Amino acid sequence: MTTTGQPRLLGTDKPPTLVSRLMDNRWAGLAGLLVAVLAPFVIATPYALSVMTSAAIFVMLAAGLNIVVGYCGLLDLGYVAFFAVGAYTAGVLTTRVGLPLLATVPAVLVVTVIAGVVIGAPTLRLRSDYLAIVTLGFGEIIRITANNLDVTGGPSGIYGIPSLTANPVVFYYVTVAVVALAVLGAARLGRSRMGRAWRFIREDEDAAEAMGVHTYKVKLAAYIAGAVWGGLAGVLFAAHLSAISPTSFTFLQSALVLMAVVLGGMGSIPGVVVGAVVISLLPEFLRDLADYRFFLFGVLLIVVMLVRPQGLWPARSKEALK
Amino acid sequence: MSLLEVEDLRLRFGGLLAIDGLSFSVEEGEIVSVIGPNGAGKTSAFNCVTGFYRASSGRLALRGENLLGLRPSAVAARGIARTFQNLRLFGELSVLDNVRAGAHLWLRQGILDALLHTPRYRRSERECTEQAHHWLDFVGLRGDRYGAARNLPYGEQRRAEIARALARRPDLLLLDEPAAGLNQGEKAEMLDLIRRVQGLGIAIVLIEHDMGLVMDVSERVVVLNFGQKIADGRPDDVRKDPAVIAAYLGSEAHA
Amino acid sequence: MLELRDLDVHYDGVHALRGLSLTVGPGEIVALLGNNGAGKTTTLSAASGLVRPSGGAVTFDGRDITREKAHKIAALGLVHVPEGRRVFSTLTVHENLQLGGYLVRDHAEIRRRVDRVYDVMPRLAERRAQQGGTLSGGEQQLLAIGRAMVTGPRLLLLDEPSMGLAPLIVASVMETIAQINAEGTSVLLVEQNAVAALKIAHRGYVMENGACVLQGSAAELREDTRVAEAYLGG
Amino acid sequence: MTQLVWNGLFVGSFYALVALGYSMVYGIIKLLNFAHGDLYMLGAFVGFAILGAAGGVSPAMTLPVLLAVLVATMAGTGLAGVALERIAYRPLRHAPRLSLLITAVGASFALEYGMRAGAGADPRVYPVRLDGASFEVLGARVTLQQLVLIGLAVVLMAGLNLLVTRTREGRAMRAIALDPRTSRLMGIDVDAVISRTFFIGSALAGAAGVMAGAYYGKIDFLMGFLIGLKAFTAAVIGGIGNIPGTMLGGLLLGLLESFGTFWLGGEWRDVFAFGVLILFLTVRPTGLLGERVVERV
Amino acid sequence: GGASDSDKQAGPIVLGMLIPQSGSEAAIGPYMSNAAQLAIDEINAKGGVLGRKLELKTADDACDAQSASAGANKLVTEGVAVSVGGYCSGATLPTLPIFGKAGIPMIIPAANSQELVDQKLKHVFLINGTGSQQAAAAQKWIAKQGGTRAVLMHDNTSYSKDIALRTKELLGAQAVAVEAVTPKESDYSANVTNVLSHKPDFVYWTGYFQEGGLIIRQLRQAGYKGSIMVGDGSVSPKLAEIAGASTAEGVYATMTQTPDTIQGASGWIDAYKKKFGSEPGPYSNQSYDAVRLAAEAITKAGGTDGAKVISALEAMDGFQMFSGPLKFTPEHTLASGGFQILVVKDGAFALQDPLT
Ligand SMILES: Nc1ncnc2c1ncn2[C@@H]1O[C@H](COP(=O)(O)OP(=O)(O)OP(=O)(O)O)[C@@H](O)[C@H]1O
Ligand SMILES: Nc1ncnc2c1ncn2[C@@H]1O[C@H](COP(=O)(O)OP(=O)(O)OP(=O)(O)O)[C@@H](O)[C@H]1O
Ligand SMILES: [Mg+2]
Ligand SMILES: [Mg+2]
Repeated sequence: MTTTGQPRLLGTDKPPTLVSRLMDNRWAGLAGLLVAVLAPFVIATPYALSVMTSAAIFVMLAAGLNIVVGYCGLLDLGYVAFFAVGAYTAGVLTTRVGLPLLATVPAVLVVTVIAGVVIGAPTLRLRSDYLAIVTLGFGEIIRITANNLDVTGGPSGIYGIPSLTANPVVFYYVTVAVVALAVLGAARLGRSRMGRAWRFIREDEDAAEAMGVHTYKVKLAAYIAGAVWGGLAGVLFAAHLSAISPTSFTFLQSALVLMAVVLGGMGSIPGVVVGAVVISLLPEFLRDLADYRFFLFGVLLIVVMLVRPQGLWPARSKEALK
Repeated sequence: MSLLEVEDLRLRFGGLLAIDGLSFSVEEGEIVSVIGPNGAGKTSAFNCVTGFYRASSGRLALRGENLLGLRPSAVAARGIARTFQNLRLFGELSVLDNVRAGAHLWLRQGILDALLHTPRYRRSERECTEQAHHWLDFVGLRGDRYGAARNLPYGEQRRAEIARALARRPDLLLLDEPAAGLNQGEKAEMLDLIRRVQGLGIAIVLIEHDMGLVMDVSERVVVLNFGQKIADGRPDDVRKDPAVIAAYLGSEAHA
Repeated sequence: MLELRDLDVHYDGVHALRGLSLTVGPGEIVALLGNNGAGKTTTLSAASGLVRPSGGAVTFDGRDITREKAHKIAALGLVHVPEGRRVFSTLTVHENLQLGGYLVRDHAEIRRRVDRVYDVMPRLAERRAQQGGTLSGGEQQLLAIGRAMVTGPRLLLLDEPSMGLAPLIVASVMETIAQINAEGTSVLLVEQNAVAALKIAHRGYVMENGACVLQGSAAELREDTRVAEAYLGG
Repeated sequence: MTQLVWNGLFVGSFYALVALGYSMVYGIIKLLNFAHGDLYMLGAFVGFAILGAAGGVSPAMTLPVLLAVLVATMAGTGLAGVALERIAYRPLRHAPRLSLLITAVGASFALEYGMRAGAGADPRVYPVRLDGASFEVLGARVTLQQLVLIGLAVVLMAGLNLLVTRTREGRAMRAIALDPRTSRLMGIDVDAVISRTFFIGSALAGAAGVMAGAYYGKIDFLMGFLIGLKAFTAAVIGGIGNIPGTMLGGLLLGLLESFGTFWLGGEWRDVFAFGVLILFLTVRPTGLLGERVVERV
Repeated sequence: GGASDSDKQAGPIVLGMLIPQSGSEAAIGPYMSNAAQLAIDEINAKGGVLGRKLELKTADDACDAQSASAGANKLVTEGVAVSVGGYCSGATLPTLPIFGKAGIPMIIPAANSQELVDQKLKHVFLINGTGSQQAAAAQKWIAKQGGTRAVLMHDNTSYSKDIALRTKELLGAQAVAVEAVTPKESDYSANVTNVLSHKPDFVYWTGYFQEGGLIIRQLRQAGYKGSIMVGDGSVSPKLAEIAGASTAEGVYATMTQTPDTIQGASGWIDAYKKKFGSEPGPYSNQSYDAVRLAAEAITKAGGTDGAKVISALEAMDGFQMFSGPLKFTPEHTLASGGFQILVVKDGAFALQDPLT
């Protein structure tokens, strides 16, 4: 939609408040990390650890998709494809070839970059709506292929993937460390020359071209970055669950990651982290409601969005805080 | 060798020949105005030069180097910057970020620099911001440069767009109706701004309907009508050209 | 006919109108002058319901329309031609014009008005099947004005109608505005081309910082030295 | 061969019917209405409830009764769509457009699992069946019911096409899609037009739901999910917001699935269908009949 | 689990059950949990196990690895003594190490893919017939019926695909095609056309009744006159309802013994209906048996210690279940699948041939 008469939250010239300063500099990140690090001291049941590890992985996914959707404005409805490619590459190489998990990382990087190029190159010229359907299609193609092939274990998937460590607490901390680095990396990319170019493209491709931004290459870069983040998250996922199957990589998963990004606040790193945590933990908190779980989840999503239309923690331009 | 050479350019939209054998050239540091009735093909000519439209035939060269068939970003990389007739700022981004876009081509900073926050990254970011402020000062932007660009009043958005183009540090600047929506006082400022840009050694091609400004500032005026050049010369000569008066100025408009 | 009283408009953090008052009488052309950012566009938007004033009142024909919705206001005959043309980009010229007649139920009447626009603006007639978005800047401006003419307004708010028009066309558009006015439509005209505007206007206001600082008849304003300096080019 | 074509066309006409509503809604407010497929599901259940309440239906009366149920259901889902827009979408008119995506997914969850809580997870079986003898046309096996359903779908679609291309209402819809703010200045009641669009789109989905229920016989609370995705696909392929394009998109998807199954087998069907669609879009990036949007700079 | 026995000694013994309650397989969950609850209520009415009451805790696995893993961890945290759930193989696989690490025995009522036992985990027991057992039964019956051109249809999930492919292997040349369908759709005419193009005389559907009903109906509408058989996932009264009673008439099924076919078990169905207001469905009887088996093993072990319960399960011989007297193979699968052939008669499944 085009602009409207309603004033928006973005880019105000209000003087920075203490809160906004606390919210948007590195303190927010450190505080978040601290919460993640201390959480196991408060509650360390296997269940809590498992859920928190999954949430952390989900944060990484959301941070990756945020590069594509939040920064660059490319609607990707099949992001889970990269997640699947990462998880399956790690899974196949560990169980079929016998590589240790860490040794699969370089391979995963290569494969996800290739996947990013293969999916992105022919399609990034498309307008956003068409891009959405094409990414959705690729997501489905990857999942169905995994479901049909033998190396990927068919419908029941791959099991017995070795974890990095037998101790779930240690694995949790490893995950948190990796995810923290990934989030920091995404944030830093967002504040760089490349990150600005992404945003220029999101706002106006023609104007960006006129300023010398090779929109096609820069979009592809966003796509590849997103793919790498997704792929690495896939490795963590495979290690965490020890078994992966096509049902983990459905369209619904893509939609959930996208929701995390939007719910938190597109383009805003703290927002995306919060969004991902909410989306992954909310269903767990609602678990005891059994039949009403997803009904309530749906209603809550609507309510949250109505209350905070720009997302829980919307992006503000860096300048707005000066 | 001229800075910009346009030779026998043709552009067709279906049955409409929007540009019909247009030729003109721009010398280093020169200010050339392109005028003509609405729909004469002025903006289309800009779009051809900057790669947004692909001319059906003709020759386009910057310092002898071919521009035809390049994508807009490649043209920009050769040293041409432009503004748009229907403003094309990055609306949700801050004014400052908009001007930073101009720095995209000369900012030396790799992905690794950004990930590791190397000194090079810090230096280039600082320079980028300083430059952005510099150009905003240069164009005399009055509005809030930290707020979203789309909240600026129209006239200020024009200025911000020029600042963005200047931050590109071009050799040739194409301005599409920079004075539209400005009142007399502001037009005087615009005139001054254009002169100062020229003072930096940047050549300018200007599309403008305000004859006062055109006559004051240009060294040469090119007149288009129905996609064809009907006059090319010094402002005073063009102003008296009967063909130009009939097609464009009207008998009383140059008052 | 239109009265704005003590209008205040706030955008998030910006106080754009500060107690602005002005009136437009029946049959009048009123010019509204002012620097960039003075609040001219905001004034028109407040009158046409595109922005909600935070204080003050807007009355049209004695009726309070301060909180009325934009489309209702348009239905009352108060029609706003917005800044920046805003033609419907993928609709053809003809469809754009027909949309102007959205509120007119009588097909024959719409056709009559559209034809009238084609008469006054032959360029649009040539381009009737072209998509609005591909017109040149000036052509789009004509289309925006023509579209407003089809609505059959009783009061027309024009935001910089001469922007991007060639000198010859400016003259003819101003004539058209005077003509529409002569046929009974009041006009509130925001113009940077003060010379042209004051030529056809009956009265005028000068805005600064969200409020009117000067008002008078067109002739008075033309004589005023401050106006002459800032808006008429000395 | 003709059988494959016929299969594809028949399924495709369902896709098209659902896709039309999707396309209209997407066309006007650029919303990926994830809940659209669930309105199809809702339609199937509303029809089921009405039929159940009406008691037994004599076989001779099946078609007229179904038609009446169809109309009632369309009204019901239409209103549900309007309510959905009012509650979950309208307040976000000025938010970034992806924000709507969240409420749409939320609404989808709420509808699906609300229905599950209300009607149970078990599939339900429609009390009437459009059973009938089949006959051969050019080597394809065709039933009268199929013809009636396709006929109904075509009528609904043609009416809609007339509405959008020929009437002021349709012009208003297209104008709102391009620029809601300026549309208001033209006197268009943007909210009302959007509401009506939702009504029509949702009613069509509801109609498809009843038709599917009566034809296939089985309904369940998740039945809208897959078809929602397919409708979205069809809408995009056809050229978003373009009614004939959307119809063609639906039919094309149906045909691709039919032939994909035949050539590569069921497990590779969607890979084939999506693969062809992706290839197609890279060659023709505006869909089948999508307007070539010439962006001027 | 084994660890927390001492402090839980007095409270109820908790059995955990992972089932799909949301997502595409959500319809199955209640069939399983209801039946398990029925068994628990019956046992509690008789005084419970070792003087303690049984309690059921369910968790949603959404048929998805991540939900399943979270759910399993939740059950572990809640101190379940035995896991009696597991439906989707893909979602059950990641839960094996979770329960394993906590020393909790798993009696898996539904999921039955070979991968579950491939790892030779001591704590994993399958009480559903395996794919190869069912495939063997299917092959036997097809041969007995004189089928020479069989087409196998599956829904591309591991369970169904496994049975179809094993049957194909056993049939050899008599299997002319395998057709995969996409579950959760309504229109299978493209698949049906495919199937018919092979001119089959026997069609075997190994997926669930939702699609099964539609497929039977669409096969018949397309003029198919040959035999149709379905796998155990399709054995539900809903199958005939969806297909249309007359259409489903004469459809065979491979199935372990069901309440309908076991002497004197009709009371069980009535009890189920009375309690839950609906018919039992797929895996209801296995779930019921899983709970009873768990109770028996705990009784035999004299407590909830995981290792002892596992030994008790391994030693189990002749415990009466729906599928017949129980004995585990060294692989921890049923020694005899006990598959029989049912047939739809007057809209309900009846025993056709015990295949003994
Ligand atoms: N993409 C297009 N498709 C069809 N016609 C086009 C397209 N772009 C431009 N035109 C037509 O080409 C002609 C030249 O347009 P152009 O924008 O170059 O005019 P201009 O000289 O800049 O006029 P103005 O002073 O009004 O801005 C116009 O008549 C316009 O309608
Ligand atoms: N959407 C908005 N959000 C925030 N501030 C705004 C917004 N729109 C306008 N403003 C501010 O309100 C003030 C008045 O703007 P307005 O557009 O009314 O000026 P104007 O007189 O029409 O200027 P111009 O001649 O440039 O068109 C300006 O300071 C502008 O920055
Ligand atoms: Mg132009
Ligand atoms: Mg203005």
